[in-house]
Amino acid sequence: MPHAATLTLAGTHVADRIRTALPDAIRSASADIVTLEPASAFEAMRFLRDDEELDGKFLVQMCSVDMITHIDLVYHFASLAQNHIFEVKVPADHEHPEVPSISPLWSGAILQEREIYDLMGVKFPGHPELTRLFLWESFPGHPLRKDFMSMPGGRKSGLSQFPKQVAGETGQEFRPAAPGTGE
Amino acid sequence: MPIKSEPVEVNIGPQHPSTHGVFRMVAKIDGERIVDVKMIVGYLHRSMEKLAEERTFTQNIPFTDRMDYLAAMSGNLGYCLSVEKLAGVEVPERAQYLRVIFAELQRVASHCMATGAFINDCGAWQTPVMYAFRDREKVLDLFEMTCGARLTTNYMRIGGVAFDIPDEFLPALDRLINDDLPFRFEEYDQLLVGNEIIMMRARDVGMVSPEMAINASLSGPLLRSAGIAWDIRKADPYCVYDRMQFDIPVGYNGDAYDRMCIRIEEMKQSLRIIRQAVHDLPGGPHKTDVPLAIRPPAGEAYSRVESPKGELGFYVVSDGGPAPYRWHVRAPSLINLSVLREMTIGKSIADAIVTLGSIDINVGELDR
Amino acid sequence: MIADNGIVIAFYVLAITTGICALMVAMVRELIQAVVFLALTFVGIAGIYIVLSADFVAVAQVLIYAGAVAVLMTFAVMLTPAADRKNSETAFQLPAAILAGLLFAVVVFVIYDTNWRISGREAFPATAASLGEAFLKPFVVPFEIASVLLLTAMVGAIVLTKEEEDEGADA
Amino acid sequence: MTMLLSLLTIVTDNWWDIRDLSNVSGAVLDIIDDLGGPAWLIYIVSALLGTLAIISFIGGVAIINIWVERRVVGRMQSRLGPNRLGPFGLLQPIADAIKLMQKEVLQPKSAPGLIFTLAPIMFTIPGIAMMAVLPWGRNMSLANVDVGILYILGLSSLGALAVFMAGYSSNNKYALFGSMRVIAMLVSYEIPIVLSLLGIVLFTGTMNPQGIVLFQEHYWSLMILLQPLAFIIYFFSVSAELNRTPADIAEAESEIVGGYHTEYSGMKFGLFYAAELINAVAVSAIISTLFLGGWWAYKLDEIVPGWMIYIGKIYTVYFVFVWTRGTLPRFRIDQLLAFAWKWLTPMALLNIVMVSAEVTIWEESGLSAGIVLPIYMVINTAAAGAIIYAFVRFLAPKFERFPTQLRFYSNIDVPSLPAVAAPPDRAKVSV
Amino acid sequence: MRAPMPDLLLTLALHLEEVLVLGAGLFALGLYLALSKRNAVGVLMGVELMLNAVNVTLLAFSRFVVSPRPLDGQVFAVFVITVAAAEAAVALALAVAVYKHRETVNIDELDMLRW
Repeated sequence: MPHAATLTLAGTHVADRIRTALPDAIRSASADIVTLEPASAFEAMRFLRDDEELDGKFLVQMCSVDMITHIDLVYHFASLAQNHIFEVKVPADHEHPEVPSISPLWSGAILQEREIYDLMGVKFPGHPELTRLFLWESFPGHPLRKDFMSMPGGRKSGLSQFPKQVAGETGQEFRPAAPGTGE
Repeated sequence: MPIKSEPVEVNIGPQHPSTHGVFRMVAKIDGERIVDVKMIVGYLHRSMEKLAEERTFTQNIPFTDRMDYLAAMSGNLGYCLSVEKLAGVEVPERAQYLRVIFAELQRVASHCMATGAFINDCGAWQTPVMYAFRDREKVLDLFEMTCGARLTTNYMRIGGVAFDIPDEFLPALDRLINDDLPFRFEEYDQLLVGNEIIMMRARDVGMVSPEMAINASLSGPLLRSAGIAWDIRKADPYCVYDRMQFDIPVGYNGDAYDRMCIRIEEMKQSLRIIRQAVHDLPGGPHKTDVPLAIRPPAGEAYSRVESPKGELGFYVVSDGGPAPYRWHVRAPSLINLSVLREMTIGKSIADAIVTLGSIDINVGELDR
Repeated sequence: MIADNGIVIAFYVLAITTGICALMVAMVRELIQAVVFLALTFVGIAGIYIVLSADFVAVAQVLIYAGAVAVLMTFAVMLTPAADRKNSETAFQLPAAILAGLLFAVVVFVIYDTNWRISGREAFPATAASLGEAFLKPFVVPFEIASVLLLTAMVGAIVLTKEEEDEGADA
Repeated sequence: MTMLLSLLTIVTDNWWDIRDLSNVSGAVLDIIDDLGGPAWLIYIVSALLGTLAIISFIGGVAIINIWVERRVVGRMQSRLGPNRLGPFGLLQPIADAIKLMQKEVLQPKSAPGLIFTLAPIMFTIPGIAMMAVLPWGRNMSLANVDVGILYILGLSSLGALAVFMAGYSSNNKYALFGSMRVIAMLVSYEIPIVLSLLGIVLFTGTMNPQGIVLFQEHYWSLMILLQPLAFIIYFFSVSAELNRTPADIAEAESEIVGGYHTEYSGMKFGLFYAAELINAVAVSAIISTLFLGGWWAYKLDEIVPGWMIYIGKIYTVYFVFVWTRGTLPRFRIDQLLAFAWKWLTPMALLNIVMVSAEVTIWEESGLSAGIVLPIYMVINTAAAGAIIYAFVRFLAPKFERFPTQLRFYSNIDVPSLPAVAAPPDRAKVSV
Repeated sequence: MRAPMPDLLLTLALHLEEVLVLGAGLFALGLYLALSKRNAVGVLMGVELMLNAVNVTLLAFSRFVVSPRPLDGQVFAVFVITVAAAEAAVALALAVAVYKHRETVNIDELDMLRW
């Protein structure tokens, strides 16, 4: 019987439940937040999706937060059948953020991971087509990072120099690169 | 041995009569059949999530109008709820009822638009859109009466609503929900739900199975059409929805036709909610006094509302300052599109257009 | 001999247009354009039929050739997408041109050399009814055979293009 | 000078004689004859007069119908329609035409210019030429062609070729899609059109439109009453061939932008736009001639001029076209083709069998028309109803999962789904 | 009072020979197309043009030449049209069928039957 109103599962409860199957998957757990080890995050997510008690079949949302020292990926999972929701975080390195893609588990994550890749620059190994979602391929930098302003081509104070051409891997063009569309 | 043919790539959008904004679908077509669909979004990207980090919590409310400009009230409401949750603001009763009234009116307006545009995508020559606009205009008149704006309302505030309703509002609302709209919705029932051509066009088109729907994080009418009775207003009641009596219409087949019926039915349920809310509308203040530059304590909050498009969620992280440290929008328009490819491959172009229309995306919200 | 000025002028206009269109069929570089010009040629020939006071045949010509055969040909071109769509010639172009020119010369010579038995007949009155009589009385056997032929052709065309596995050909 | 004077006299003497406009033109020809004009001059003048009349009517119709269509559809869509320019917005189409003429005519660089230019012209001609064989009054027909119906059929198939030319030469994918759809439609819908008209030819024994009107006058019975099934089939097929909703797949705006005329602009587009209206009027005229009695309307044509009755009928039919356009959504192409092959063609064949049996019975029994025709009317109407009911009953699409009504839940209810619901592998999604 | 109007135009006449020359020209052109075109559809176009030329000739004879049953030429023309339509359908079906196996309809590449 589902709860009358959505129950927010305590982080410790979720962590304990995950530990029963994957003892090493939890990095830390508090009342609100469960932080997973990035290395075993994929397995842990698979577990919390298929587990009967956690039942996180519904990926409510995923997003990323730039915490300066690292980048947090925030996942909210819900069980529609039991009507509860819980939150899981996966930290990633700030310089070269890489988190295993969960799109093999939830197809709803495909677009959201592309968005995060686009705006935050987190790479998702295992994603079927990891391309930028909103911005064009040669857009310099990732806008949602706190240090976007100091990124190559990032906007400094003053508007005059925004479309500044930058050399290097970001490319020279500011034209939207349309993948796969003819001329 | 089938005739060998070479697939053709066709750009549906961004300038196309039926893409509901600057949305682009690159369809690879073999004859009339779609082999592959690639969607390209971002033409309306305004980087709101970044911009919000430089503005105070209150200054961010107008952004939520400009996201889903067809359902500005729902956006306002969802955002204010998240900040209130973060800051622990009490909202007065009257404001809660007013929020419910306006959110439901907004649902009517948005669903009118969605239904009209959907039938237009089915090929009816502008007539349904005009009919739907006619009804939507009446709702927008009420918005204008209350907050001066029709589309980008900017009505909700952290801790309540911006203005109390004017004196002439309630009689006008009463006329609308008791005289005008019920008659109109009956008309929709007769003209659309029983229409054989619409059945032929929309039945078994854009199918979603319940498993697929949950796996792809669908929400709103798309999820309900797959046979899952899930509505945030019931599951996680916000404002005073837990005091309202209403039903969740749920389809069987998960096709475009079910979604259209669900939208029409939801409009009727919205009227039901509005009637109850008007009946119970208490007096009192319409707003809690909250400092304009509110500084919620450091922390994070995720709150969600049932917008006409689906589950509209706001994830706010505060570092104790006057501006959000991070502001993320769970945009139903974007996430509902995850299944577009599965829904359209193997169907014809006409089906793809109908499918896209039945998902009811809003590019402002999709691209943010 | 037709001594009606209007009809003579009509004949020459039509003949020249038809001839130009027919030449264009041979000259244009795209196969589809050739089909379009062929359709125009058919329409022009229908006009010549009218000049020859064969109104039923003319209308049937427009209906069948311009309407059906030309459309069939566009279909054939469209159904063979990977094939070459150029209206190009084989190595036989020169011999074919010479042969056709010789044939034309011979036939023209024969035409002007023969002593035709010209009747001074007036233009036929409406021909549809008398054609119907002719089909169902003296020519009834060929007529029936023609209908069987059409049926056979239809069945044959379907069989030839039928796909082995019935996958529901899309139109 | 004398010629002009007597021409004036004739016209002024006969100004009241609007019942049959051919009297006026006949008078003009008489003058030429009196003045000793040669036969070819009379021939040319009479042809010119008739052509001028038809073309000016068509031109006027194209102008007026833009206004009619927009106003009527506007009324159906609960808005006003054009109402700014002139009284009731009557000058709007003229303003539109001026705007279109001023526009730059764009042409795709790689388009074969001749075909691209020829297509709108070729699209316009059949509609105008069709009007030539239709009778406007007892003596008013430009060309009393004996094979009129075949002529109409032949011309109507030319329009599709023009559409194909436009679509192919535009060098645009949408345009090509539109024209391919047109060809598929043409091949399918030509058959029910021909077969439904065949029933009329069988019954009246003539292919002359004037003859068919005279048949209806002689036997005092409208063809729509005698052959309702043929009328229904013809109406559906022809609205499909006209590219009007519910069958406007060739220019399906919401799917393939503009279809075959996506790349056209300026007056070339204007020609397409006008030709669509002209074709609609031409088809309305054919329907009113063949099924609704043309210029004849029981006793009414003795009081009102026949051509006025005729125009009234044309616009009645045209209104129905506009009505369907303002009301119905569009079919999908496979549904339309299936409709032609599975519904209309068998129905038309049944109709022919029925009609030929009736003709034979009528001829063999030697009964008078006064007895036979009313019986046929009743029988045919009943048979049409029965056949359509049977088709709907047995051929209407059935959906695999039937429940159409929604369920209502007052609480959330989520079925417990299988634990492993992996998303479909995107690489493996096959057609 | 009839004053005869002077005839301004020359009196033209159309003879059988001119129509026959047109027919011959179309036939020759059709022959050229049928022999020289590379695409099977082009060849078919030539054949259709030849059949049309024959029809022109038939109708010309029917119109001009002395005959007890002058309408027979038109009857023949109708039969020719019928047969041509059937032939076009079958030939195009053949082209499509060949295309399905060989992915070409160029006749100089279709040399399965070569000796």
